Amino acid sequence: MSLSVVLFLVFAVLAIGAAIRVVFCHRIFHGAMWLIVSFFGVAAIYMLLESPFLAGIQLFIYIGGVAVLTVIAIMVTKRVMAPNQRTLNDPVSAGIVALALFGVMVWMILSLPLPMAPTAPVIEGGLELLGAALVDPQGFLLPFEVVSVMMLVVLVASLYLGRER
Amino acid sequence: MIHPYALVGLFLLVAAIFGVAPQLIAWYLSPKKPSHRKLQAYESGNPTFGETWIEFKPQYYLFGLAFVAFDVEAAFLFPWALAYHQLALYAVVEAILFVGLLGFGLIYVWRKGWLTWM
Amino acid sequence: MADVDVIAVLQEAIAGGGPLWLQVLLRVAGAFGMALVPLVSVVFLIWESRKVIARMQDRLGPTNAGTPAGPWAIFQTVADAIKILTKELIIPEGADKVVFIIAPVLVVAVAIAMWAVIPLGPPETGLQVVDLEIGAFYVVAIGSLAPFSMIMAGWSSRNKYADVGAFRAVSQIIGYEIPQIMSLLVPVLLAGSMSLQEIVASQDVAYAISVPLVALVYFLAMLAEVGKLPFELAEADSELVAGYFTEYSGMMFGAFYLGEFINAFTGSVVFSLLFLGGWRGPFVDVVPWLGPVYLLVKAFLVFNVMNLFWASMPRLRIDQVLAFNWKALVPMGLVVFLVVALTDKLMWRAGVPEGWARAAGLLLSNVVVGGATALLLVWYKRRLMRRRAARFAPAAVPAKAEA
Amino acid sequence: MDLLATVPLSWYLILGAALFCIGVYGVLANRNLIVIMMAIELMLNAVVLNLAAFARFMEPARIQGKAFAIVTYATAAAEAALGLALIISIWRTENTVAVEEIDLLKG
Repeated sequence: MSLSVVLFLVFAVLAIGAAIRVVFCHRIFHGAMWLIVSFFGVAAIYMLLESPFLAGIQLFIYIGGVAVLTVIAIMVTKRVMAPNQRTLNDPVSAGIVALALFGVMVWMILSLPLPMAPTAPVIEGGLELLGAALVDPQGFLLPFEVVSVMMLVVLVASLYLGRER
Repeated sequence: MIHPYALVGLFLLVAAIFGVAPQLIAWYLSPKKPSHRKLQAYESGNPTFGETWIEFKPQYYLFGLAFVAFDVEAAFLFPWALAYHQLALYAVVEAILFVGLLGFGLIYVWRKGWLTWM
Repeated sequence: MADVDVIAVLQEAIAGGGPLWLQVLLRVAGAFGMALVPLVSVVFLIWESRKVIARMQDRLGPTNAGTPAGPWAIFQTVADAIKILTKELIIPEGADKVVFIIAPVLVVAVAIAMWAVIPLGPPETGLQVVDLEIGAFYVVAIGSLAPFSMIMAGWSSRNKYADVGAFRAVSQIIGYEIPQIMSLLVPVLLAGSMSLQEIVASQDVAYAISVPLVALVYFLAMLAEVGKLPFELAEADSELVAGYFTEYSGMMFGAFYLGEFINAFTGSVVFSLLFLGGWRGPFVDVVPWLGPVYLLVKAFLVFNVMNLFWASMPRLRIDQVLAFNWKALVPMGLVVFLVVALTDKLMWRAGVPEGWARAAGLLLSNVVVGGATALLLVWYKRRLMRRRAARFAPAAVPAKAEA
Repeated sequence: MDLLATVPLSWYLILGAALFCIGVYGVLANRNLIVIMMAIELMLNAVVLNLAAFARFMEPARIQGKAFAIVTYATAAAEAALGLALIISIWRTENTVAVEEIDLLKG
């Protein structure tokens, strides 16, 4: 086995194991901590895919933003979920649905003719191209500005919902 | 030739070692004589009363929300700033629009007083 | 003869050839060496800042009274480190043990992890672990992990003071990340690269001279990020015991103390790299090994400006800290970022040559923005005073009752 | 040492599928709204992982995959922020974050 296969397996097991701990957590704060571990594992997978920018964004938006927000939400609503309360609703049928979905997905993935190795090496300066494409009217200008509108909505709406009354 | 990303991983490992090593040394060297009084929470000498995990004002949460909006904005500006030298003037105007919309939102919530600590 | 061979093989391995095990060994040694730089510097800087702050406050600071800590107690920090290693590690009864133990490990690891991309000297000295093409972004991304050690410490301690301290620290740190990133984007934009080595190389005119307002915003945000006074309210020893690490003792407490100083020093180094020209200085192109000296001297000066604040400022309240961020630094960061981007692009269109001419234009734009801000503040203060006067004047009392 | 002997694409996709299905399970089975939000984040993370893997394997010379990925990130962050804001405001009025106890629409 080459080093990249070993690293992939290590980080994949880390990400999946931590994700399982998230959905089965008894104490929700621990769930949030495992969520961060899972995100970190996926960030390492991005490094294996040779896109450090996505790994950085994973740390920056997911861990630094979303996970922090989740932890704050947990600490604000702390009292309502005592650690020994029942946390799952009907785990058996949900498990059957999830496993069936996973089976179908794996079957589809394995039946597709997918490449074993990348067709070409990553290009130098891909990030600069991305930056230029984001403001290019023929490229991703519309999504770029829509993201700005979306963030405006997030800022105003969420502060409206959470304001002191 | 070692891949540069492998070096980042190596350095993170070294950083983790530097984080763990002092604790291990201290654990080996330090005396271990726990007692009930010693293990109580330091809350000004009194035994802790009520629920220890107090709830916080949702106000703290508002600033977290505002942070996420600007966080995402900044993440988009990184590739833009990288490509800045090859961009024309209209691309800068687009970025001004991009940031300006969120700036407008900031001014709005400011005027509404939702950023004021109560 | 054998000696010559060893040197040749080593040189080959450094250049990226030769046997793999030797390369890996060299890289591991290099990583350990780089990680030791902040630790060794901090041992000196803790002593130095204690001494300097003591002098500012008309005290003597550590002296070698009774202990063999060297002249002027120069080995005081070493003695403290040895002492703290032998102190009992107390884990309180109610604590969540695993999280409680991970938090101090994480704080040191995150503080050191930033040093992977920091170039201590010019490329030919090789004093950098890896020149990542997203170096500046790496610093930001690793920095965004910092709140977690605080949350974990505060939550796991089962102590109200620790909880409150953690919450304050987190809302402060995540808020001040925004102006920090906005002002960090300006060097990235002007250099056209996120590699810290290239940002340093592009500073023919240090960015602190061409865009001083951005440097100011970055410095203030950094001050809050590392939790120095006047933004020290996460610890607030007079009201919250010690903030989020109240329950920690022995080396676990030491880890937080160490992490705080490493963060302050790393912040100074990054500030020097981004705005003060990093390792650049006279004669570096002749003697490349002068580079690290210049960088460390600059970082030392920045660190001492922080000490100046530390020794002389009172502590702000939480509402003041958050208001200063969201109502002053964030708008300022956004405006100055856009103004710099627009001015530079307009000058490029007008054909202003790179170098001093561009820098002068950017400086002018910064002065204009700074002046406008000052005028706005003066106008705002006048209006505030007028309103206050109107409210407290006797004639205004019926009007107030009416409203 | 063959560092660049890469892992086949299907492995990345199976990892993504696994994360997605764990997320689905979390959404279906959990009672706590905040855990449900975390499970949704896992699902979106799996989506971005798929996008990044396809971008690396199928068209490494272009940037479409990365552009899609970061827009998905923005969407995920927006979803998390608004969702958690809703949860907080529900918690303020109902004082619960358990899904079956929230019955505001029953009237």
